[in-house]
Amino acid sequence: MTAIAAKSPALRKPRSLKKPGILFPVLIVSLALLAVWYVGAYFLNAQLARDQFARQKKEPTAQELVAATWAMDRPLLPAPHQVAVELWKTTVDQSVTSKRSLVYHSWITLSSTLAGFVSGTLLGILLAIGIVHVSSLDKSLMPWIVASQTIPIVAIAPMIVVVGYNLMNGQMGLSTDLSRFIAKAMISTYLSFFPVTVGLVKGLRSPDPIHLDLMRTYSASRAQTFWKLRLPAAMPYLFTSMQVAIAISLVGAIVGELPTGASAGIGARLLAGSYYGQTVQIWAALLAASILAALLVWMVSLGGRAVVKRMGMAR
Amino acid sequence: MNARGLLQPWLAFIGLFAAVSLPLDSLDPERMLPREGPLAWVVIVAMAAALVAVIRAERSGLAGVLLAIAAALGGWFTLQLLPSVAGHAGPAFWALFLTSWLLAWCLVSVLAAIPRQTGFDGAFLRIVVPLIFGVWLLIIWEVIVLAFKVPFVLIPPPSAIGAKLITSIPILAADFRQTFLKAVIAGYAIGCASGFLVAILIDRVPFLQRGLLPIGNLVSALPIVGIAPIMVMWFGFDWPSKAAVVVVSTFFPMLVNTVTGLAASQPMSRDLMRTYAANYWQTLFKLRLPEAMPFIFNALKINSTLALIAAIVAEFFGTPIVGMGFRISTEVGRMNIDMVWAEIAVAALAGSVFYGVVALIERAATFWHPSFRT
Amino acid sequence: ADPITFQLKWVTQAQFAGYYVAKAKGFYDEEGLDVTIKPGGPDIAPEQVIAGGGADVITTWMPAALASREKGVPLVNIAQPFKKSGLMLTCRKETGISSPADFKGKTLGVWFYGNEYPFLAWMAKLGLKTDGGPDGVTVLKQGFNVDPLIQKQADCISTMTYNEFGQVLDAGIPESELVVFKYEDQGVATLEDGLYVMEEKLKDPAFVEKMAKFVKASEKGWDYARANPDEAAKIVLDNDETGAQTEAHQKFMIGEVNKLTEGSNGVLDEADYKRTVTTLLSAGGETPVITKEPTGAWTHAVTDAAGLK
Amino acid sequence: MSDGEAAHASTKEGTAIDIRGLSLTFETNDGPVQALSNIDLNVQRGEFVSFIGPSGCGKTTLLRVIADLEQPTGGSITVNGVSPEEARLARAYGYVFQAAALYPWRTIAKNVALPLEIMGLSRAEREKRIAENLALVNLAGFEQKFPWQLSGGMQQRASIARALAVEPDLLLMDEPFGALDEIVRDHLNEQLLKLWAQTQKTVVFVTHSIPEAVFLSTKIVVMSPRPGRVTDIIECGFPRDRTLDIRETPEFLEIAARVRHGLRAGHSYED
Amino acid sequence: MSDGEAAHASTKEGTAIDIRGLSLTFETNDGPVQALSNIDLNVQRGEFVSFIGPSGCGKTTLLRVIADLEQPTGGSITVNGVSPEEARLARAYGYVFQAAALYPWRTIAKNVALPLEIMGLSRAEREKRIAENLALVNLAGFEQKFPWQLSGGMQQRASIARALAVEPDLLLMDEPFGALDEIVRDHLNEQLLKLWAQTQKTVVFVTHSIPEAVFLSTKIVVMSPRPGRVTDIIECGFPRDRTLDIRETPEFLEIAARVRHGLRAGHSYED
Ligand SMILES: Nc1ncnc2c1ncn2[C@@H]1O[C@H](COP(=O)(O)OP(=O)(O)OP(=O)(O)O)[C@@H](O)[C@H]1O
Ligand SMILES: Nc1ncnc2c1ncn2[C@@H]1O[C@H](COP(=O)(O)OP(=O)(O)OP(=O)(O)O)[C@@H](O)[C@H]1O
Ligand SMILES: Cc1ncc(C[n+]2csc(CCO)c2C)c(N)n1
Ligand SMILES: [Mg+2]
Ligand SMILES: [Mg+2]
Repeated sequence: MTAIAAKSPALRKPRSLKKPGILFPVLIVSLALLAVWYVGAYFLNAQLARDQFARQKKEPTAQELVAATWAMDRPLLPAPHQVAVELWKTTVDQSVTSKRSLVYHSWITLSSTLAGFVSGTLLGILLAIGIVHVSSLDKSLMPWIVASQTIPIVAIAPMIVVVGYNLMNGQMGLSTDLSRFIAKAMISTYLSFFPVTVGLVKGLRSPDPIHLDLMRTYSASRAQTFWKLRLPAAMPYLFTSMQVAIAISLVGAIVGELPTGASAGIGARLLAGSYYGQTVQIWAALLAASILAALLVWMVSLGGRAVVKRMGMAR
Repeated sequence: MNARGLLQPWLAFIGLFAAVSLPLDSLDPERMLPREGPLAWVVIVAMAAALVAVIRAERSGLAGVLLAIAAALGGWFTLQLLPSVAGHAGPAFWALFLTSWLLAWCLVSVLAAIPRQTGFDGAFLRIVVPLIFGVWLLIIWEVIVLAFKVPFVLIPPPSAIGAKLITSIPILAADFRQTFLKAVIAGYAIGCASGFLVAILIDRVPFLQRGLLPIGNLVSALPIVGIAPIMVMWFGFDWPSKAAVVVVSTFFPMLVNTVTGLAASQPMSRDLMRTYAANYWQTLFKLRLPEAMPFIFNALKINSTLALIAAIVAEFFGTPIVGMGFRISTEVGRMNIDMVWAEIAVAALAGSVFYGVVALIERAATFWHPSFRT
Repeated sequence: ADPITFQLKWVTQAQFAGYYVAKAKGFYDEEGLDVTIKPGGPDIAPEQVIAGGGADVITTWMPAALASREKGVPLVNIAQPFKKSGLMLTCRKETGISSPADFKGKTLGVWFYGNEYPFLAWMAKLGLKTDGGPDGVTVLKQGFNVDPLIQKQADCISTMTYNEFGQVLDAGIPESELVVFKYEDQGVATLEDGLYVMEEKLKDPAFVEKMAKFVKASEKGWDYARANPDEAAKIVLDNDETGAQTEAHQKFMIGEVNKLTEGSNGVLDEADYKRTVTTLLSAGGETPVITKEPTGAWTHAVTDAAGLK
Repeated sequence: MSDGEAAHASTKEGTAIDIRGLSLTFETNDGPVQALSNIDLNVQRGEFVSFIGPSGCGKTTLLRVIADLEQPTGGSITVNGVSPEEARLARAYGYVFQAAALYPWRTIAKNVALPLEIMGLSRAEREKRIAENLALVNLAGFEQKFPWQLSGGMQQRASIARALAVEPDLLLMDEPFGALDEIVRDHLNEQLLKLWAQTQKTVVFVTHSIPEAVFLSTKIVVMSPRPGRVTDIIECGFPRDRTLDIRETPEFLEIAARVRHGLRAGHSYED
Repeated sequence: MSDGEAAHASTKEGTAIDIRGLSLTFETNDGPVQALSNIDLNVQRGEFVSFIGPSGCGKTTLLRVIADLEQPTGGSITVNGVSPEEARLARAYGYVFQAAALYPWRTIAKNVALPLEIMGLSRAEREKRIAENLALVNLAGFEQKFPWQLSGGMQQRASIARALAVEPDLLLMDEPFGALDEIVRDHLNEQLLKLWAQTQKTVVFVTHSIPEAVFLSTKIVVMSPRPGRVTDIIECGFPRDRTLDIRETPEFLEIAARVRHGLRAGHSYED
């Protein structure tokens, strides 16, 4: 979708200039962000650092103060290199199966994210199909789907845990890890189906009236109209919604790690980090989550672009 | 109506028969519906009449009215019986319950089949159908919780929640003000606006598009759990830190949708703008933004519920002692689950109204879109 | 082996060392038990878990257990490995607080989620309102950590002797800059970290028998933890699935926890129970923790069967 | 098709379309628009009927009513003896829209295949019909192109091929040749006539070209706007196997003059 | 307008469009399509040039190249003495697309207002031009309707009104009258001629109607497809203030015959 946006009329460039690499801009923007980050770290941490110097009855030079703000144990905002070091320690320095490895925890979260995303997308698609095709569902179900989304998961998560997790783990005899995985995936599903439903309902209703009329003249069945017209026309909506959905799935999986015993996964890392006040560790986990999310979103958008291209609609 | 529409009344007939002929109470085989007094007979007759009417004249107004009466009576009578059979409900009780529900379902199908109308009738229908659905959702909940004696601390029955809701209005109002009116509204506005503006920025400056979009994606899934404590560190305990969490949560859906929406305009429409030598902003405002509106409204709708969730979750991580999230987490710990659900009911109501308002604005702003023309 | 599911109140840490030690050292196995320890977290109410059938036995604080009992979850204390309370309020000296009399108008961080009862009882005893008015104190729902104190967002925060207090010190604030109020010293201590089961189940002698074995093995674990604090910390660390705990902190924690379990062989001291109930009843207010003297909220049947005296 | 055939058989040699006192009013933001008012029309099976009239007089609307794409607000209409809805469900007709209405995500061949897929034809049959009809409209060689890679006229021809591929007994065509040059138009006119003569189709045809209407039709319906109504119905008695030469005959010119007169009457300005 | 005027002044009485050896190849999924091949064409200021040719011969593409909507892959082209891009940025022309391309969220009046808003005209001036041009195309009374509430021909007329409202010196029109009936078409032909004669516009016009081309043009460019090329350029010497009557004159018929001959040559089938 970015490629299309680039062709905005007022700034269409000669062909030769069209495909500069992505690396250079990302690098520049990242450097700019890093600079902002360092400056931010200085200002946010300055007061704490001054307190520390005061405690040691020492008047710091400007240089000492800057150095101190970038090397605090419990900073308000850790400096980028502190986070980088932590990331290095918890990824490269650990075997990937170690409980101290962020890769291990990312994988735990990723697996329930993907499960939740897949089932959430499927559920979202099913609901959207129902809503678009069955008028009684549109009128009666949609308001309640909306209402369901306003129920804070954290509030019902204990129920999911007690009813779902314990049921699976206890009564149904599933293993702890599996039940935990399923409970988290359920929370992911719950959060991620909604964007898909909203987006796809709009998408399925977006074909031109004349294209729908054409189907009517063929007395096409609903299924035929769906497969041959509504779904292709909804593709841009579907993939945009799926980008949102996968991001929300990840949030759901992380949030779901709290009431399921916060034992492993990025969410558990975040929680433990904040519980023990290890700011750097929180930021490392946050960064890991962000990178994971960006990768997932990017993959979905690639998929979307590939589909649009195959449909011959990428001009 | 098709075969499925006809199936329901027949199933209901079987249900009615079962309700009349089987015991109501699994501990007391003598207890039967026909022996429950004249009121029970009124219910039975109303149901039978409605069923006959539906099967004979599927969509007539009379059938609708009879269905409404029978379903209401059946539901009401089920609830009347409930306390006396809690924990040991017999087959006739369940039959009565399911039959009433089937009748209500028939009613919804009949109402939903009425072609879209304008004016008062249309508005009435648009409200009544989800209302029937919702009321039945509550009845089902009440019946299941009470009949199976589900522990109160897991899920309280709606009646208890309603009672709590009414007696706790001042607290609920204060929480609503703190969380919704302050944190959600502010965060939603800032989050949607910044997602939108960054999307425009990315669109305007191709360099940023390649550099900033991948980095913008990094914000896509900043977990609430992670940022909420940090926001409390940065912005304090009160609502601004919650608003900040809402900003982060609503930013990405808006970014992605706006970016896609801006690419959605037809090539010929864009060519038209080129022939006018329209500058970037003119093309943006007169063509690409209108064309992007359906996408932007999708984001606004998704964000309307997301914002509320985010604000409530954020309140789990440090707040003053007011707010919907604070109340929920505290009262769970105190085993006041009815209060928790009262708060959830407020959240659901607020979120639905919020969503509904956005949807209404969408209808007014994108009336031209095919989705509103067919 | 006989399966038992045991729900903790909080995440895996040395606060629960006895149980992890008992499991690791095979004390449960010796009794023929197969114990599954479920870590808790900020979003898990053990009372709710056990009510929903998700656990056979839980560990929680007595105020929360008694409150649940009034709400229709008939929890019964079967053992009390923690003799003393570790809860305290930690304040910065520079705020001018030196005694409870100075609290008026100050901002205090409190843990909620069922952990606020002792605090409410104390404030009631002091006659301070908690609604933020000028005659009372302003209460903040404190998050997971001690940041509010370090960043001066609160004048005092809740800490546990064995955990958060250590973090405050770690953060570079010396004890000399702090004032602490232990609930134990203020006469408002309530019992923490007891073992609770559902009343109904105790009617089954086999269940009592099973719990007796559990309590006995657990006490053995606590004894071992007191004797070998370093090893206990290691065991806890091994059981931490997040991989986020540090050895230093867990060693500090086990040291402090041992001070609290010292003096209990698992048997609930009736006097301690009485004191807890009195404290809670005196709390009063609009939302009292408990409204009447509970009955049947504890039993010695299990500890008796375990042969603990 | 087979359904259409069945519906057909029962009324063979009878009335294809019967319209009585039909009217249709659109509700719009600034008041109602009466698009059709009191239309009476009878089309026999096998006829070739043209609608001609000023822009906006309701030709498209009338065609859409016949196709059950628009609901009349008054009067009655039957198609093949049944309601338009039943006729549509029986796949009794093929429709060529005024705009090409090709699906942008389908190639030209796939666009022509669309109705055939929906009717459940076998792949071999589909391919045969696609090749045949694309050749008929001179689009052989463009099978794999997407619609937006075609010129306007080519798109229109693709949409004609799509409708013809259905091989319906009743063809409803809304200005199918509007974007085509004279030569292609003449060619397609002849092809259409040939098809019509061979297969005994009924054709209802909207056009703006008077010669085209006169050349093709057995009956010309002249319409007039505001409100849309029928002002004249002209029978043309040319033989079924007419050729382009007849356009020079006096009868032809006479009918054309009458149509032109009727058309002019529907316009407000004189020239 | 004012920008256009400036660009104009410098080349007054000179060449409006100069095309030399122009060619354009589209890359498509199944190989390149040569849409234009070695086109040479010179259009003088004040001329009325028609492009005529079989469907798909590249008329639209050529018009789009002139309008800087398509980049040629070979040859050179100037518009008003500058590159097409500069001419476009100077708002030197108005363009009527083959399809109406109205924005569905704008009423008809607002659609016509669109270019005027972009040019920054005052509200009064806008309203004047909207009323004038909608009246010209006989759409007075439809100002408040939305595009989808209009018939095909009405939409096309709205898009003509939109282009005329710009009052450009150079008008590029791609089959503007394709969906209109003979009467409206004759009317608009006359209006267009009047406008052209009065305002000394240069008009480049794509049409499929030979009489229309002959009637309107000072120069007719006959094109042929595969690859798109110019096969004939015919000058017509009718006076600027010609009327519809000239269509009966022998000169007219002669030119028409020549055009038809050229057109036929571009088609593969003989009839
Ligand atoms: N959906 C609609 N809503 C409101 N008015 C409509 C709608 N469709 C058509 N109309 C109006 O109905 C009248 C007839 O339109 P119709 O499309 O039938 O004309 P037509 O004869 O096909 O014209 P043309 O030759 O230009 O295609 C017009 O005045 C038009 O504005
Ligand atoms: N975007 C495109 N991509 C690929 N091929 C194209 C594209 N646009 C046009 N063509 C091809 O270029 C050729 C010329 O098209 P053009 O639209 O110029 O024809 P035209 O003369 O305007 O025809 P018509 O009278 O039917 O409108 C056609 O063969 C067409 O398939
Ligand atoms: C939300 C929240 N609640 C409680 C604690 C503190 N805490 C940790 S362990 C424990 C006792 C449980 O046995 C308590 C009260 C916290 N840090 N965050
Ligand atoms: Mg029409
Ligand atoms: Mg063209």
